[in-house]
Amino acid sequence: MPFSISIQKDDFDVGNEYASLVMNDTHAGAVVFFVGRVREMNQSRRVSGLSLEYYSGMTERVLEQILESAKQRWDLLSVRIIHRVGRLQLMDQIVFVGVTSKHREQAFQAAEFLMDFLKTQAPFWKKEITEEGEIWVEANQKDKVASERW
Amino acid sequence: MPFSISIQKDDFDVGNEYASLVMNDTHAGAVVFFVGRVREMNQSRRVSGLSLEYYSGMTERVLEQILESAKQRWDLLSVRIIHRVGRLQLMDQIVFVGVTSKHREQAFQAAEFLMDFLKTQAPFWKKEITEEGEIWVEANQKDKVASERW
Amino acid sequence: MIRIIFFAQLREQLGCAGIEVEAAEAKSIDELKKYLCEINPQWKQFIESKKILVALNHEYVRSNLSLKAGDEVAFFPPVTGG
Amino acid sequence: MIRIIFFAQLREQLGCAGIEVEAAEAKSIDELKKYLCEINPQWKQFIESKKILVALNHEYVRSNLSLKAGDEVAFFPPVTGG
Repeated sequence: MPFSISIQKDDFDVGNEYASLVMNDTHAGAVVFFVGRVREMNQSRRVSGLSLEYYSGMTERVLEQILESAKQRWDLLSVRIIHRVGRLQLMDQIVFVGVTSKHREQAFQAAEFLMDFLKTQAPFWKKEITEEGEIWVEANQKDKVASERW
Repeated sequence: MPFSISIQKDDFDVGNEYASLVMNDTHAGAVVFFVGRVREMNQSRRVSGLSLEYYSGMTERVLEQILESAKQRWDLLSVRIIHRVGRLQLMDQIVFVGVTSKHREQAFQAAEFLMDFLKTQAPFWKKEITEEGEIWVEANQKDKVASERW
Repeated sequence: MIRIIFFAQLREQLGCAGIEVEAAEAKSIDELKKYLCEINPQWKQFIESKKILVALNHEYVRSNLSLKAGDEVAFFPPVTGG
Repeated sequence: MIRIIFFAQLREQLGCAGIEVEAAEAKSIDELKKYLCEINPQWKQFIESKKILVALNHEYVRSNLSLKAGDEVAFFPPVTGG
């Protein structure tokens, strides 16, 4: 599966995902990937976990559209996008974006592009579990700006 | 070892390197890494392998200087740089650069910066094993331009 | 019928995950919003917030598209995945 | 003595991986280059190529630094790692 998207409750294994992306590919000179994890402090709140919600049907569709745009802009050999949903704990993996290309600048740009649009377009919503209770995360202006540069 | 550099003949395991980079780190919200591999076609030559030479003593020092610059420019939690030397085969892994940070834009930028300077500053030389014989790789103008944007 | 769904904090603010509306009651997105606010006046401040995004049949909509029976319309706050 | 080393295609072109030079023979990088080309005239086209990089004691040098006994000077082509 050179291009694939998963939305899943289960964790993923970065080593396995990497191995699948490059397996038997003699042209993939460059592999870039990004992993997003649940971190302890967000906007000065202490986070112990997250609850992640999505819009089944639309989220997959938006991710496919973002992937399609990336394939049109860059010469990509394989792309893997995984986004977890449901309840996550501190340090859990949230998202994986892996890209292979012949050349590193294409792989880097495509991975950043995919993350920027995933963040601003794909219907996922995070609720943080904090000491002060459960708090819906507010959309980040910085992410919006990042997605507008493409 | 939050910041480390290796020059080695042996292969590396991407899953293990990733695990070491994030282990017990509750702040590492973003992990970006790059893997460079021996690919089949380079400038229309069919490559079956590479021979990689370096300048023991200087290469380590240059990589440390590049790493130090990256740490000064971005808020990085850990960095791992591995570069292989000696004889490599098609599809073998050549280089690994892994970066963790709180935020993805910092991790992406630092990883690209490290690769751009590794390519243009670190004393490594590649000789391609091709059908037409062994050919020293010529330095790439594109890499030079990429390193000049920082 | 048109299927209406709400996500994340909007769902919690409205106290409602989704409802069905007769296609005759809402021939467009704007009419649908108006209708929802009429039947639940306390929804008005949330539904009419400039931040709220709207999707019709899994596609973002930014204009007043017309609706028909069988459509699915979703209202949700800015997205925060990744 | 000053230790001189050559890498990659330059080493192959010169047919030499490294030599030692009396410190008295080369008080600077420029003097060293001149000396090397005098003792091996066939090296001149390679050593004096604008592309060739020079390092003194593991640091790139772009000017005519002075040399002393115990120094290590390396000449090599543009790097191609990564």
